[in-house]
Amino acid sequence: MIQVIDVYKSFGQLQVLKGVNFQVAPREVVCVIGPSGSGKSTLLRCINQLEATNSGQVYIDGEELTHPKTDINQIRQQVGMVFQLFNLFPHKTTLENITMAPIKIKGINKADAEKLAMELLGKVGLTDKAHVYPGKLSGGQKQRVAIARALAMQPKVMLFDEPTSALDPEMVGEVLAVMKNLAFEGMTMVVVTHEMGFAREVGDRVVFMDEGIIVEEGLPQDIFDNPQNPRTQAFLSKVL
Amino acid sequence: MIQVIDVYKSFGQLQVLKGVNFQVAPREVVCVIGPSGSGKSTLLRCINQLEATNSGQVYIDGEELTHPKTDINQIRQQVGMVFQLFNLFPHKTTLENITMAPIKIKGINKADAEKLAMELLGKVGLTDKAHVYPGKLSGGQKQRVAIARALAMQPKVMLFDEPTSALDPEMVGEVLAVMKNLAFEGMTMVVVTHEMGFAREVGDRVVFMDEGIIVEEGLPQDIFDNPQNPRTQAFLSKVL
Amino acid sequence: AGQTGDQNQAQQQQKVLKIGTNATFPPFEMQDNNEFTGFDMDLIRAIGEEQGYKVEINHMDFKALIPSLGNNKIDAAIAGMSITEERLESVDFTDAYFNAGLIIAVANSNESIKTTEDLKGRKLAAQNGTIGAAYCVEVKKQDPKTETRIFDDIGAAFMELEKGGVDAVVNDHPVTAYYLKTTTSTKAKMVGDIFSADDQYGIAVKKGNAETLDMLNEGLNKIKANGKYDEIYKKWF
Amino acid sequence: MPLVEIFGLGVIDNITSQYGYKVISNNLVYFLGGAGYTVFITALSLVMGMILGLFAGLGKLSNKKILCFLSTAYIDFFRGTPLFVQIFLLYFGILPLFYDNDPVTSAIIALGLNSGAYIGEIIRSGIQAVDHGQIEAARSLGMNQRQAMTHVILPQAFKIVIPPMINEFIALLKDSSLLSAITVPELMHRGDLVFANTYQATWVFGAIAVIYFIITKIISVIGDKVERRLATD
Amino acid sequence: MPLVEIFGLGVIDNITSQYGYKVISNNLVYFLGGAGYTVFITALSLVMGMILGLFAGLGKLSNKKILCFLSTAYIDFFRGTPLFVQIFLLYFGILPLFYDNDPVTSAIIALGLNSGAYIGEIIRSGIQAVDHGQIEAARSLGMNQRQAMTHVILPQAFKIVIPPMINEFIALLKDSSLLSAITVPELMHRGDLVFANTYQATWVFGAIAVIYFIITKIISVIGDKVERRLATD
Ligand SMILES: Nc1ncnc2c1ncn2[C@@H]1O[C@H](COP(=O)(O)OP(=O)(O)OP(=O)(O)O)[C@@H](O)[C@H]1O
Ligand SMILES: Nc1ncnc2c1ncn2[C@@H]1O[C@H](COP(=O)(O)OP(=O)(O)OP(=O)(O)O)[C@@H](O)[C@H]1O
Ligand SMILES: [Mg+2]
Ligand SMILES: [Mg+2]
Repeated sequence: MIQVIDVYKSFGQLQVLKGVNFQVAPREVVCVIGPSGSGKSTLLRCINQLEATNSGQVYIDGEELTHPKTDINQIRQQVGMVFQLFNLFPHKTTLENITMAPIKIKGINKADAEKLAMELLGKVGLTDKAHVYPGKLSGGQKQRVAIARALAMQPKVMLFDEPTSALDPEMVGEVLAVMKNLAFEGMTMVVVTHEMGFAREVGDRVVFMDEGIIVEEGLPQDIFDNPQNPRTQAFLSKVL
Repeated sequence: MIQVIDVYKSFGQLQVLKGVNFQVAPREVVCVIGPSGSGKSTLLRCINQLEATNSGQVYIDGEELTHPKTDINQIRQQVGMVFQLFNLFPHKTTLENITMAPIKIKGINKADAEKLAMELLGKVGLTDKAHVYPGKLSGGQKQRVAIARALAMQPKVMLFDEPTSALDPEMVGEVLAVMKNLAFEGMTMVVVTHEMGFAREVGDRVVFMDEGIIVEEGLPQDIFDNPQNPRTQAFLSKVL
Repeated sequence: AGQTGDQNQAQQQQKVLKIGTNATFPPFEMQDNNEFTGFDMDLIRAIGEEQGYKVEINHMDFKALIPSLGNNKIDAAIAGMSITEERLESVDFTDAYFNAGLIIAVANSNESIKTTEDLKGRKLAAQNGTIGAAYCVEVKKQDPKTETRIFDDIGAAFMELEKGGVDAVVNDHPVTAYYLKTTTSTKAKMVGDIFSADDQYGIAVKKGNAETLDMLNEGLNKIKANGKYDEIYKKWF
Repeated sequence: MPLVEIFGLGVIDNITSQYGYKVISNNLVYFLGGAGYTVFITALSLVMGMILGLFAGLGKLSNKKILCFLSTAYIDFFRGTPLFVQIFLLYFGILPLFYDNDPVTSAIIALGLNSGAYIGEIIRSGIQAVDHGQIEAARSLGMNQRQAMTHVILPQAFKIVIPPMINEFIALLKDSSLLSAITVPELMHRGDLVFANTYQATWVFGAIAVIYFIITKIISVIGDKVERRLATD
Repeated sequence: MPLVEIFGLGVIDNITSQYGYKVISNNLVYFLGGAGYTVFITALSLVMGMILGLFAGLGKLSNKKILCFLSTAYIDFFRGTPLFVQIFLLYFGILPLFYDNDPVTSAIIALGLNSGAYIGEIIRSGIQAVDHGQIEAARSLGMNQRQAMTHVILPQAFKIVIPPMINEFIALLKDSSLLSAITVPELMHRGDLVFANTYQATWVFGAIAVIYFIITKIISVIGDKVERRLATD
């Protein structure tokens, strides 16, 4: 589904990704963990080309995103992304947040878009908040709307960048529950997270990044209970 | 040490504290938990009168802070406070952050203030960062400097408002370690926190707040393992 | 309906003479009840009438008059403009239509300035672009201790005199006289004789615009000959 | 405050204050008519400035080098020279090349071009003030640059831009007093004329100041209301 | 661009361009001297404006009602009326009550008072832009309001305030051209004088525009440098 081949990325002098290789199979849930600044967000942003790569290739469903002729906007429609700080559109209601892209980009008519949006709101448990502006929602509610917004484009892959780390603790659970559901329904997902419980329970595979490379990857129980690399061990000892 | 008697506080129409009663004995470590918006920060800020109370009294070491004649600046020197977002002074080095208040307020000479500051930096493990600006520190390092800054006024009480919730997970440990040390040295502390492990291990008492009142308080093991009030139970079930 | 059509036609056939002025120079040009009045205004209207033109007057900043001639926004400018050699490099002037001459104005209490000689080393005010201003600069050349303040309008120069900021205002005699006459409570007076009688006003046209220049000169001669000029002169002075 | 000054000055004018008072009362309607011109011209210029400013602001942020350069040059020139000189050069130099220009349309064009430069900067910084996460979210949904701009960034920049835009309106209104030079019959022009014929500087300019002050005050009060209303959604 | 305009206008002026050129070259030193006055007066006014602005800005934030009212009134009045009117009223009306005022000191006072109002707003919003957590941290250490202000808030507001302050400097520099009306020998006044003797409007005012543009450009380049240097610590 996703293939990341030997990707390099630097910001000015700072080398952030130093040759990352990485595959995700259809319906697979991959959790990416690692210390702050290790390049997790950058990797995710390279996958949907929000950040242009310096070298290397990224394929999604066989199409090369890094090819100059690729219509990147077309492909991004198939890749949903959920951000740490939600990034809901504050000037639009919940419903409008969800229907905007389908209407404006896909040209779906408003009624159909709203029908789909209400279904998705049902899925994330927020049907009653359809006509509320984001400013009135709690953090957990915002993130659930953000997930619904991404799903409204009916993506093949979902990318999550620390979707719960800006949330108050009592709201983490509600967002993780939505994500777990999504995984069980068979969505292909890449999740950067610090929620080790979620990674262990829901992840098919865990990837540990440090200093711009993938240091270790494997089944959750292998990584958590029996990390091989000393850097992985050091990180997990601080976090668990 | 601290007595909070029947404190009410509202912001405009919004009643945030609705009659809070609360004591802290010398050398006691009290952890305050509760859902977002329940008034935990407001309570802490009323204790050192960063927020004026509407009614009720606050005493520290027998002095009534809520009395109009009290020199509040005098008393605040004896009450250290640590914020969620660190609030270091970005235009000053680490050392200057720590020495500023002792020099400017207490009139201590610079050399003595710096000697004390270096001791405190040693205590929080950051001697090598003395001449660095906050912008160059990691979150965990910033918070440790903030603790040292508060300690430099040699307070009798320390108030912590979610000191680790803005930190990357691998940095939480280093800050909690410093706090734990402080507790063992006998500092009187009030800690608003979502780190239940810390509350259980270090707290002498846990206070659960919800909707502007103290719903339940007791020994950590009692609260965590055997909460009496249904609201406490609901909250803990989400968070633990 | 036919009648109004004829009228329109008649108006269109009458040639229009677009005149620019700066109506801040009484009694030559000023504004009264939203009408432009003054010696210059009456004069140019009389010339226009004589020569079969409908005169259209536009007030503008003094600075704007010459560029307005330059790009034909106006056909001629009449604004108490003194004819000087330097200016003749940029515009053409008609024959002189008024011989102004300068006069000194001082505060009522001032007894020390009586003649032009007494101006040296004093603080002097004048209006920019007038012969008075040129004279002040000349005095300053003779005695560098002299201070000159050249204002955009003559009104400001008189106010400077009244507030005691300068010792004297050097200005065209008719303008100063008119000022002292109309503002009865003023603290100022005229001293000495009229001097620099070679200060002559002309009507400016775009350099090289001989057609308009000749037409204006012709009109000026006609009204001087038929007594119209004297009539206007008497009305204002 | 202005009243006190007028009073203080009336004494200095050394003229019976009755005369000054009469000058003002005789000319009040005339002045208010001038104020009408002032507001009318300023408002039209502002509209033109907004359109130009939108292009200039977007141009300065564009990654097309040439657009960015042109926008920057435009903004720099009009912000870097005195408005009076711009009015003068446009009225006499540039505009006559294009049409038989009259004072009022020239005034609107000159003030429009000038305010366009300032509004360009306002819009640029308004756009940059919108959280970067917003454009990322829009792009990640598959919107192209233009769609993200029109549906997500500009509507949010709009709110941010309201207060500096009101300031610009007020600044422009006051700056329109410079149009006096090219015979636009606005408030200051009429003040100049009345002053020149009455020598009542304090009364005339005092009254003019009061009128400007009232207009600017009205604009800023309305501006505050608009701002508050927008803030609530 | 200005050169092109001068050229374009030179043609329209219908004057041999040689004469215009001679006027400029003969007066260039005189103009540059005027530019010296312009910069000098603007700089002194800015210093005065900063002092006044600091008081007005702090005053507007003060919880003493009277201070707040006075500061607001001062700021509103000077921002709400055209500078030209202020210059005129101060020069002829107010200042003569206090001393035998001359054009240059009056100019500095007038521009200083005017820029003080603008700088007051800049400082107020600069102070409000400092993160509220900073004052809380300072107060929680036991600093009183004044200590928190001087040691914590103002040093940080200072940086925030630099870019709008540079804009104000440039605006003030251009506005100083209005001082021509009270015979301050600055750039615009000298332009006016040379123009009145030669009637070479386009050449004279074109040259003046170029000189203003160069000065403002220099200030904004220096400003950018200062800003960048401060940003690095
Ligand atoms: N747009 C950018 N410009 C410059 N540097 C950047 C940019 N984005 C990220 N970086 C730098 O790249 C490095 C990796 O950043 P990245 O956000 O990928 O880390 P991360 O693993 O997601 O960390 P975190 O857990 O804190 O989110 C960091 O040092 C960061 O400062
Ligand atoms: N300065 C203020 N003005 C108005 N409302 C405020 C202010 N400070 C806090 N509040 C409101 O008071 C309520 C309680 O806030 P408080 O910060 O004490 O909650 P909390 O328990 O600390 O929550 P959290 O866990 O999110 O920090 C919230 O609804 C908040 O919006
Ligand atoms: Mg990240
Ligand atoms: Mg809180």
